[in-house]
Amino acid sequence: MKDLVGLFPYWAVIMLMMTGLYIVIAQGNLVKKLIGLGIFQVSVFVLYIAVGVVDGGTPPILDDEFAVYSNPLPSVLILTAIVVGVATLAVGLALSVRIREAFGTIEEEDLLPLTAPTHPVVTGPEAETDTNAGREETRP
Amino acid sequence: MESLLMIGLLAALGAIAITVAFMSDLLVVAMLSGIFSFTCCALFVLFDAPDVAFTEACVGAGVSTVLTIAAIRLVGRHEKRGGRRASVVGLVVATVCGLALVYGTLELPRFGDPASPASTHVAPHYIEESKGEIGIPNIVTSVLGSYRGYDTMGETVVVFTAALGVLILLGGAQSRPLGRGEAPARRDRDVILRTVATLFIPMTLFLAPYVQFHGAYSPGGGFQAGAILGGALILYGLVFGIDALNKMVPERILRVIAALGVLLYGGTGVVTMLMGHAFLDYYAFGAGPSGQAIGLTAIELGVFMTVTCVMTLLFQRFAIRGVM
Amino acid sequence: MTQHQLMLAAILLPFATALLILVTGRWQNLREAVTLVGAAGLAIVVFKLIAGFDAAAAAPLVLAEILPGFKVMLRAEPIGLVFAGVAAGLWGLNSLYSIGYMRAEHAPRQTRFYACFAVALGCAMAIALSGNLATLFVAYEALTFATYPLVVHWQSEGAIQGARRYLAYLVATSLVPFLGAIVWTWIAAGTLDFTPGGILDGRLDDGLLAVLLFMFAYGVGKAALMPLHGWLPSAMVAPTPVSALLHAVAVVKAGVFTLLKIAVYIFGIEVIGRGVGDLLVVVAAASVIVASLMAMTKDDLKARLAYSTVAQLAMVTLAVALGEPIAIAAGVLQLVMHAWGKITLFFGAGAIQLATHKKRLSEIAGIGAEVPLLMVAILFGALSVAGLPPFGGMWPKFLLIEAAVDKDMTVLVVCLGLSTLLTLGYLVPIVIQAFFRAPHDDDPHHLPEKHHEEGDLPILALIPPVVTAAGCVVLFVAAPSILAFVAPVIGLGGLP
Amino acid sequence: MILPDAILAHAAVLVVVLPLLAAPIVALIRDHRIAAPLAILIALASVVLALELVNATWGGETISYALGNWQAPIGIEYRVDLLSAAMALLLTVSGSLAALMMSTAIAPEMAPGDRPRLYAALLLCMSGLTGIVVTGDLFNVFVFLEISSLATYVLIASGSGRDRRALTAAFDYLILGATGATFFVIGIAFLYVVTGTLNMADLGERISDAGRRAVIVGSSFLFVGIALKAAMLPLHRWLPNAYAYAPTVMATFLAMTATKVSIYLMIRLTDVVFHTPGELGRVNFAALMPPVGLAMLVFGSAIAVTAKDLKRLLAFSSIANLGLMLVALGLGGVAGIAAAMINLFNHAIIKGGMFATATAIVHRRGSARLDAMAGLSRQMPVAFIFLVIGGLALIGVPLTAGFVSKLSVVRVAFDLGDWTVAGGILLSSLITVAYVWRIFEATMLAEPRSDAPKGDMHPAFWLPVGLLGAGTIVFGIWSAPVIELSTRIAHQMAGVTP
Repeated sequence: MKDLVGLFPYWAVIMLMMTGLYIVIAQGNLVKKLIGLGIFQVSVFVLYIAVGVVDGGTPPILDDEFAVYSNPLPSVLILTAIVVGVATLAVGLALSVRIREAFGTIEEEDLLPLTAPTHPVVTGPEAETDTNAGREETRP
Repeated sequence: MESLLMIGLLAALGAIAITVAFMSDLLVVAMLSGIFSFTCCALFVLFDAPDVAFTEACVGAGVSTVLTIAAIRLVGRHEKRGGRRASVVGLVVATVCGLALVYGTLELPRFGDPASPASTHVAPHYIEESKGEIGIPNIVTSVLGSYRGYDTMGETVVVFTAALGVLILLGGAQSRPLGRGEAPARRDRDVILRTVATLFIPMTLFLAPYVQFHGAYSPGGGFQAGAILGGALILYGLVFGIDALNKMVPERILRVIAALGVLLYGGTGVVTMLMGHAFLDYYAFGAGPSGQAIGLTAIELGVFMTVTCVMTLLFQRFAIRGVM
Repeated sequence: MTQHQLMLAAILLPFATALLILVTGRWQNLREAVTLVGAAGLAIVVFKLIAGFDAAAAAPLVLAEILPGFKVMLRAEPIGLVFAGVAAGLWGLNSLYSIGYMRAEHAPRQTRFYACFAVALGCAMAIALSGNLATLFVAYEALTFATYPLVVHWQSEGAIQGARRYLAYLVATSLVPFLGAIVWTWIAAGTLDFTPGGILDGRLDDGLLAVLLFMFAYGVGKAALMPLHGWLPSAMVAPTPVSALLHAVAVVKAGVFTLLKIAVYIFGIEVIGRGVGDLLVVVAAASVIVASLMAMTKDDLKARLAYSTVAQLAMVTLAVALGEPIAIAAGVLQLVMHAWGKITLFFGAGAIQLATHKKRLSEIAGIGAEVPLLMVAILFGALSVAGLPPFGGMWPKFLLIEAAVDKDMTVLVVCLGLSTLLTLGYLVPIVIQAFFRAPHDDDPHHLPEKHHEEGDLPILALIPPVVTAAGCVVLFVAAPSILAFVAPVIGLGGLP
Repeated sequence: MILPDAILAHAAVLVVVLPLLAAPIVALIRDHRIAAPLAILIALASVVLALELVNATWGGETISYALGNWQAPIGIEYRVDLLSAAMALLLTVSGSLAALMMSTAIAPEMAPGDRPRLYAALLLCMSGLTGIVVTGDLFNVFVFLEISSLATYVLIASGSGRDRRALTAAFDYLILGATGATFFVIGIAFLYVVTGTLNMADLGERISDAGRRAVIVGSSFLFVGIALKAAMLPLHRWLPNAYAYAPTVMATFLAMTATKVSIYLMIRLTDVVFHTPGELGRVNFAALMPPVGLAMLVFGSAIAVTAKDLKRLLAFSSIANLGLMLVALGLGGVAGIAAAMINLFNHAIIKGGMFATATAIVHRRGSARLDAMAGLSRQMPVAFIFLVIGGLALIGVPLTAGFVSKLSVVRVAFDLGDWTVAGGILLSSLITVAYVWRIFEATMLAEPRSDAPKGDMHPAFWLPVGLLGAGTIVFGIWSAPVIELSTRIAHQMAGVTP
């Protein structure tokens, strides 16, 4: 039983991850998907960091006062992963901006008919602006 | 006490995540995801990972949120609800994955176990030997810059690739420059904002080099410093207008420095190679910690250059684009 | 030249001819001269191959190894040389006929036509000279694809559909049962080389061998064993010289030739004879009778001839399934005799169409007076195919009946007799209709003001059928020497 | 072979770092007429380095290169065996061929100022993929996976100059790719927790003492992450659109490389991390592969029959061919891995050749729609011949590389007595005939448009199309090089000396 309590942080993090994954799959708005992806990824980061924790340890910065340090490796990996995450986000956002300009919408539901293989070829970013759903809201 | 704090933070995170799923105002969602990141930062501090917390605060909570909001300005703020089928699929997939993960955790070492394989195999080498081999107290910096310096180079390239991608997608011939006066900053109002910013930006300018060079002793390093300086420049652009930012740091300069950062990092490796050592073996610059210090300084500078410029560049690209 | 060089020459010469045809395509006369020279050259090469054949010295020639153990390998052997001789001999005649026919029809895309024709011949040579099942399969597939442009030649909607069926049947059978059977054989026997006496004896039990034999019989779709014969009537959309190629020169012949090779060199004649082929005997015999009956119902001359081919070549499958040396001898002879007889009939049908624009049996009443020489040639061809003396076609029927008698298969003897009657029944009416019936006056295609004569017929479309008809008679005399040539490999003692 | 020893010693890292560091320089060059030759030169230099690696590992040697001179598992290790070297060769050659065609192919759809950045993205994609195949460190795989993925998203999206659907195709791939990468990271986390190491070889040794459940879950998540990138059914959704709407020259590169690297990862993880040949982890993923592979084979071919666009048709055909590789992999053993590798190399050549031809056709005629290709056999006879060669190879006609591929898998299946697999593969080639024939009928038999642009392939395509087309034929007749290479790789993977 004590062991199960010791696993609780992991389970909480798994809950968070799955909420993120749910948003990615279930939400139709492209930006919302990206945000869900962010939540998914950050939760994975938490899992990594949780793995590196050592009871009674301190942050892995050497000092004569301390003898027990938490594992530095997960921190390093996650530093990398955070940057990868923001890079993906930036490219994803740029893509959704272009999609909004080319199709007039970023809702998956509205995009489906416009992107079907049978839809005639439209070139260029501003070729079609017939779907103006939500156009007014674009000016904050 | 710490456990309680942890439980509280995790609960807050859960609440935020679920709220995100059900909100349809993207601006609110973006802010919530920023808050989510910040809360995670607190958790990272609690989990003895201040470096990660630092980076997440700068990059995850800061730059990401700004970029998201900048994009929302261009794509529209309100989401359309619907898609019942997708939510069922999502629920099923998420549940299956979640249960699989829970099953997998059942045999994991418990949280904080000092005898777990992760804490006893490779990590002890870093903790015990890095003082002698690298010569700096911050083990995370040692691992990041030297032991796994190649990963970090890859990471710098990832950042550069993102900039390249955004430049291709939102730049060049396809860009639609914003007309004058359309800039998001509104000079007539926001007196408080401008005043605060005027005070704040110089402070961050001081903070960045500190974080950069003190990274060996305390949390920090090239990524964090770059993100801070980039953040300062973004703040400048937000408050004083994108034109002012462009005037201060033209895009071409940013592009060149971003590329130079990558080249500085990789070049360090090439130099060590030319000196007859392995790629990124800083001992080429001198035996013991002195050689490592030279190498680490060089690559941290490279990271700093690339991250600063790319962060600014990314914001610039989104901000400069006119709304359809 | 050594045997090896001759074998390579026999395969490469048609390909070189095809290349030259493509290059000279712009000048019609030159292009056709190239075809004829290529055909003559091939005939000479194959003749030298046959003349210089020495069973003791026939070493294999390995060209490539596609997978370890899956070799492209050539080896001359009597049955293959007989097939090569038939194909090479008929190519020249067929080319002459093509020139007459295609010019008269003002057909488009003639360069592609002649080039593909030459490529098809090259593939047929490779099939004939293949030294193992792998090589045979490679060439067999190549032949399918090389003949596709010929079948689809007119590129009308009907031609495209027909060619699609042609391709679907042949590729489907070759890629699934045929290739499957080859790989199975490969795994079971450890080799694919054609070896006298077979390679499978003792490697698989007889039940599995029977299954394998069926996979081959239906995998070789070109043999057109019923019910997988549908491609042959579909392919009738092609120009007549192509039909002649399909039926007489290369394609169907390649199919039954493959079956003969498999029987002799993969299974071994005795292995099939001890019961492995019994079920196939039934299927093949049924195929003979049913296809003959269907031929009688067809009014379109070419369709009638197509079903006739299905029936006649099922006899080769029957010969294979009997697993008797005499039967195999009958199969080899049938390959030769049917080629000459059937090509005469196709040349004739095409020539009738050229001269009178008629292609149905019911339309040709009374044209015998207009084209007497042609109709006599057709009669010769018909009698040869039916198996009457003094035409070459008599031999295989005779030997096949003898084999059936040897095996005490009385029903089969009856079947074969019946088939001869049926053949007469569906081929002779062509001649009767032409000579002894008065033309219908209400025939919309009959143009009274224009009197048809053989003079209208291009001379190049008339000579080939006459020559092949004469050939049928010559073959009656020559058959024993062909038998003597192949006798050693099939274990046939003296001549019957 | 030809390089000085000083460079040879670093070849393993140079093959990745050279294009990686050249990319920023290429991106900075303003004049695309300088950037393009530079990119080509760098790609060709990488080919030379990869050749050296193949040469050095041919006899079964393994090159270990400690980056930063920190020995594994403390530091990151590059570990090059013949499999890695051969993959690196495939990747660099594909990159070079794409680079050769690129400047001509994208000229009509992209402003000159933007082109150098696209060349840089191609170099980054190539070096990212190469980084995956030479590294011996699991987390390093993730980092280079991300480099290549980000570059890929951009390469796909740059097709929006011709068709705006390239944007949504890229976005879909981004979401799926990032999710897959995150799954991969979760998998790494579990394996790391129970073994404490990220080095694959070290992981392989320590995994036997690790908790079974964690390993199962970890390897499953790794597998799902890889399967996503490999377009394994039912995670294939991104692939058809990505190939169909990406600029054709980029589709050429992706078809030759991207999914192949995922197949590589499956083989690598089977061998190094989990050490139980034929199984991925303790879960028997190998048993999963033949049915899934067969389903992909049938499904991909069947959808390809209905496609109205050559690129989309080829994309679905790629799914089918990936299925064939998975089947071979699932059959397992030395022969199975060898057959999978034969398929991998041959398919790269065949499909690369077809996509390269499609690039030339799109460049000349502006579209690869089947109904727009009427009369191609007369108007672009050379391109038509290469389409025929590629098409026949896809069917698996003898004397083409496709026959060698198919036969090698069928042979293994027969050897193992797996009749369903053998029959399934043979039957699926019938559907292949149907879709390949649609190309031929559209290009050869349909009535040509009178207004079709004149002229055959642009000279810039001669070399890539010619090389790949010749490879399709040559490796169909003289298959010894591919088979020898694949067999050596399989032996090395299984730890058997040939």
